Amino acid sequence: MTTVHEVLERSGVTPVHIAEGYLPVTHAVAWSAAAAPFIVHGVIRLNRQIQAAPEDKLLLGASGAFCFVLSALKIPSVTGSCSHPTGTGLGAILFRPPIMTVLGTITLLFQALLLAHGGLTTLGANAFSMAVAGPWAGYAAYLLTRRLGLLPAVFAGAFVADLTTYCVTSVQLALAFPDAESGFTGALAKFGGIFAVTQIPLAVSEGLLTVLVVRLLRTS
Amino acid sequence: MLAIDAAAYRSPWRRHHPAAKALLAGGLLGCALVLPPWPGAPVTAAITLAVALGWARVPPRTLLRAARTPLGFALTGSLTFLVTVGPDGLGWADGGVRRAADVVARCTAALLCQLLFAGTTPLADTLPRLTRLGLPVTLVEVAALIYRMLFVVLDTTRRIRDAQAGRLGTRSLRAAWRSLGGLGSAVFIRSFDRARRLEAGLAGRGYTGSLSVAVAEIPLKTRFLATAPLPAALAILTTLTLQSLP
Amino acid sequence: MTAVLSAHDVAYAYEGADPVFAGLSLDVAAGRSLALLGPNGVGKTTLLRLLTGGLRPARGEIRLDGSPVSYSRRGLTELRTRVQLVLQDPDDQLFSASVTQDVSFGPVNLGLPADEVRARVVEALAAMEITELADRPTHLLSFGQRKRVAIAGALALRPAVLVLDEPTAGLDPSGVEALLATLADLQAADTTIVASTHDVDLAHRWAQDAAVLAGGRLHTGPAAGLLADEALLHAARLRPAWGPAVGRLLRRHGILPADAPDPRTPADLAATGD
Amino acid sequence: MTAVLSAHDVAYAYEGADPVFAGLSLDVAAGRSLALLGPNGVGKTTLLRLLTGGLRPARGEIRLDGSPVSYSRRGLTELRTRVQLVLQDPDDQLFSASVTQDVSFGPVNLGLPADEVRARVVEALAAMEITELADRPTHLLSFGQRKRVAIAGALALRPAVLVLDEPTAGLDPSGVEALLATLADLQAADTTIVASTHDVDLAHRWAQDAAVLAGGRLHTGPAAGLLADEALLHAARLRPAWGPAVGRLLRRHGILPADAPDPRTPADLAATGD
Repeated sequence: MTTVHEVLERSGVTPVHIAEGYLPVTHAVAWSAAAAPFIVHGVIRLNRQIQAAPEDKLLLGASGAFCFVLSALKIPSVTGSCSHPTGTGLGAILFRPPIMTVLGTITLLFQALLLAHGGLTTLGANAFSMAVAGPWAGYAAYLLTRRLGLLPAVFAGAFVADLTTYCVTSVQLALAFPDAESGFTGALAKFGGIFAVTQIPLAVSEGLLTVLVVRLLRTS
Repeated sequence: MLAIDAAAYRSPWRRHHPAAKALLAGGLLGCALVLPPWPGAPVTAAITLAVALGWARVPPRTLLRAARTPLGFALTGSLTFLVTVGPDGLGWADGGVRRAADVVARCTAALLCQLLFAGTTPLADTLPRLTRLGLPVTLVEVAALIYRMLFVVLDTTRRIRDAQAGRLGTRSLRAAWRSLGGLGSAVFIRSFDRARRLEAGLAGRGYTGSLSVAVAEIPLKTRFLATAPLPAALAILTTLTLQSLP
Repeated sequence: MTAVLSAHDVAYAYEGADPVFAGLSLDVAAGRSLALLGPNGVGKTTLLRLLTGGLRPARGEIRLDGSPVSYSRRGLTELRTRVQLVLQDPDDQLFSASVTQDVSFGPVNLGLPADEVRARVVEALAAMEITELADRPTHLLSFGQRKRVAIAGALALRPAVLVLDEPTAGLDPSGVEALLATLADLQAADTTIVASTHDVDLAHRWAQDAAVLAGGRLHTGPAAGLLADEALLHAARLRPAWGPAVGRLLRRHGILPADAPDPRTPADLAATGD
Repeated sequence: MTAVLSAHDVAYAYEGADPVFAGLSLDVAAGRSLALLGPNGVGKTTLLRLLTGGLRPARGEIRLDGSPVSYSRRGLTELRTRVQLVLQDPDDQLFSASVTQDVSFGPVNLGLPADEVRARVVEALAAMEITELADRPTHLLSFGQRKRVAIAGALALRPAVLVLDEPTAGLDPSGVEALLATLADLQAADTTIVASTHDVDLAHRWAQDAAVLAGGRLHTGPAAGLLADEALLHAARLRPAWGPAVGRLLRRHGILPADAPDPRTPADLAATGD
């Protein structure tokens, strides 16, 4: 018997998803509403792709499983701490953002139910940062830098996707918990300090890892 | 194997309909989110914990281990409430402790409700029923495939990582990076190979595009369904009573 | 002898590769057990996939009850309800996290009514003696259990011919014993069984008929005779079985009567010659 | 007898599960070949992972050359340069695009200079007799070839002890013969070899020492004696081997002299008793 605990659930990893119950109800609802159109769009695209090629259903299943496992890996950061990659940049480059939105949302649902990483009422908020904003921003960065060569563009895509995800998370938290004195801006500075700034080395790490993976995939 | 997942299949509540369990846990989750955090959150948390450990027999160790990461998030995130950013820089926030305590309490209660549902309701029972909520069939089928395949892929990942460690792949930071890149690409290739092989395997079983299966009926037991809203009602009543005390 | 399934002068080549074989013929006799032997890479799996409609021959034809198989959707459905293939790795065939749901896939896909589907699932799980696994998740089963679920998924279509690719690979001795007993029960209930293997001992012990794939040609015959032919086995890069070698030695020394069958397992020797 | 590697009263339990075993001891004698036998699920792989530092025992200790293994980075490096594990599925061990790159993984991680790394790769490929595969991409190799590359990857660290989990699984008879010949060569060059299997015939034929895992306990001894103990094999849910059964029968009938060893393969019988 093997246990997946050996891969997952090591303590000492920066918590990443907004936990169940952390956001006020109104915010949870609002972010779900914000993520919904993107998810619906993704599902329509998914449906169309599977109708055209039924065998893609199995490929998408494998892709989703890969995304889940990727986000469970631990990457060492330059600062010595550890984090999970978001995997959204690589996913967006490989499968395009709308499909990645769907796979990312399913991954988040499974993380909530199988690992208690992230919640059900906060699924919308987490999906918006990790399955919508991250993939689209990363994909845009990838397209903009594509003429610099594949690997630099892959780095840019993964770096921007990772960083965007955490910046959006900071915005979500700052909107929910404005600073007593300086309101949203002050709160953003605080959450940004905790999540986004420590995240820059980790975003670099994710960018580097993604480049390594893509380079190996190209040669094999 | 994932601890919460494994616990859900062994749960004494396995025979109850997922919808009834969703009603029970969802009611409590509503209490955790909507009731005033003091005393609402501790009351909801206590009742949920009692239901989870006493009635649904969720293993305490599994519950505790699973709660660690999200609680870590809640605690670090709430540290920011203790300080305030004003015109003259950082300062201690008035009522910051209270605000942080509110959020951590609400979060803890909500987390327990989530774990109560997850620890008693296997995804294999839930996923195929999601189409009845109006979710598209393809989406549900893809989700079910991901659920099946992620265990296969996780197992592969574990074995590749072991093999890398055995050949000194974690000896230095350089080696760790080399290993991680190899792991990512190997797992990617293996996942897609899995998909291709499963496609061939299913073709032999007559797959032409639909993955329809027969979902075993789980009867909605009236007694359990009737008791399902009670914990939430108890949470509301207790909270209101405690609040009305002078 | 009635051939329920046969390959007639079949050739196949994978895209961009040399032909796996250029013209093979094989008759699978109804109600019997057939072992397909050969070393790795010789095309055993390819032949099984041709026989079960997973691949389409480049030349020649596959015949079901004497009629050529049509590769229309309808023809393939007909073939697959009569002939089912079980792959070596159960994870290549199990797509659902629930055992019951997975086994129900074939019957549901066939459009059977719900209660018939339920009955088929119950029957298939019972035949594989895994009724107690019905509610267990696939990912918490052992390899041997997953193998049984994969076979149950094939049996739920009530095939006339069950084709198994290396069915004992990865099973331990008690798993092999249990599987052989189950296959014997299925055969007693009129299912024809075809299994590939490179274990001559196993084939000698289990099969009534044998087919040895060597040098692009297929040698067929009753297992007892064919598998005692050491020259053929040598040509096929297979290791001779103990049973025939021991039987020959014992007969030469008069310990076994001249017309006695070869021993099939070491346990058969305990009572020998007393 | 010097134990190069040993487990002393070792216990292990996976997260959230019952203990796999509660206190096992095993000595691996330097320069010898040891077969670890037991049915599936009994903990053979777990024991091998404990012996090679992949898992850390919950109780008891693993000793290398008589000293307890330290689980510091340094201690693990020492263990892993002396003891290497080869997994059952080579695909779990091949994660680079080309054979050379893959085999160099260990030496590169050890921080060896480039020409030393090259020399190690050449040596390991030669030992596995796959020098001609050096520049081939791993995914175009056959299963047997991938298995050899995986073993070469372990040999490139020049281990004193080579531990193989089910090394013959998936290999056909000629693949098994070739692997056994290679293992014999390695042993002749002073490598200690440990292999797990559930094939008693194979263990009887190949190993000098045996360890049978049954009911959470380990029974150890010279292979010839231990593997003739049918009661033990039965308790371990293993199938008795042909060799000892045939030997016993032939000695009883005076065809083999009383002190002759049991036959190891059916080919051994051809010359017997003439």
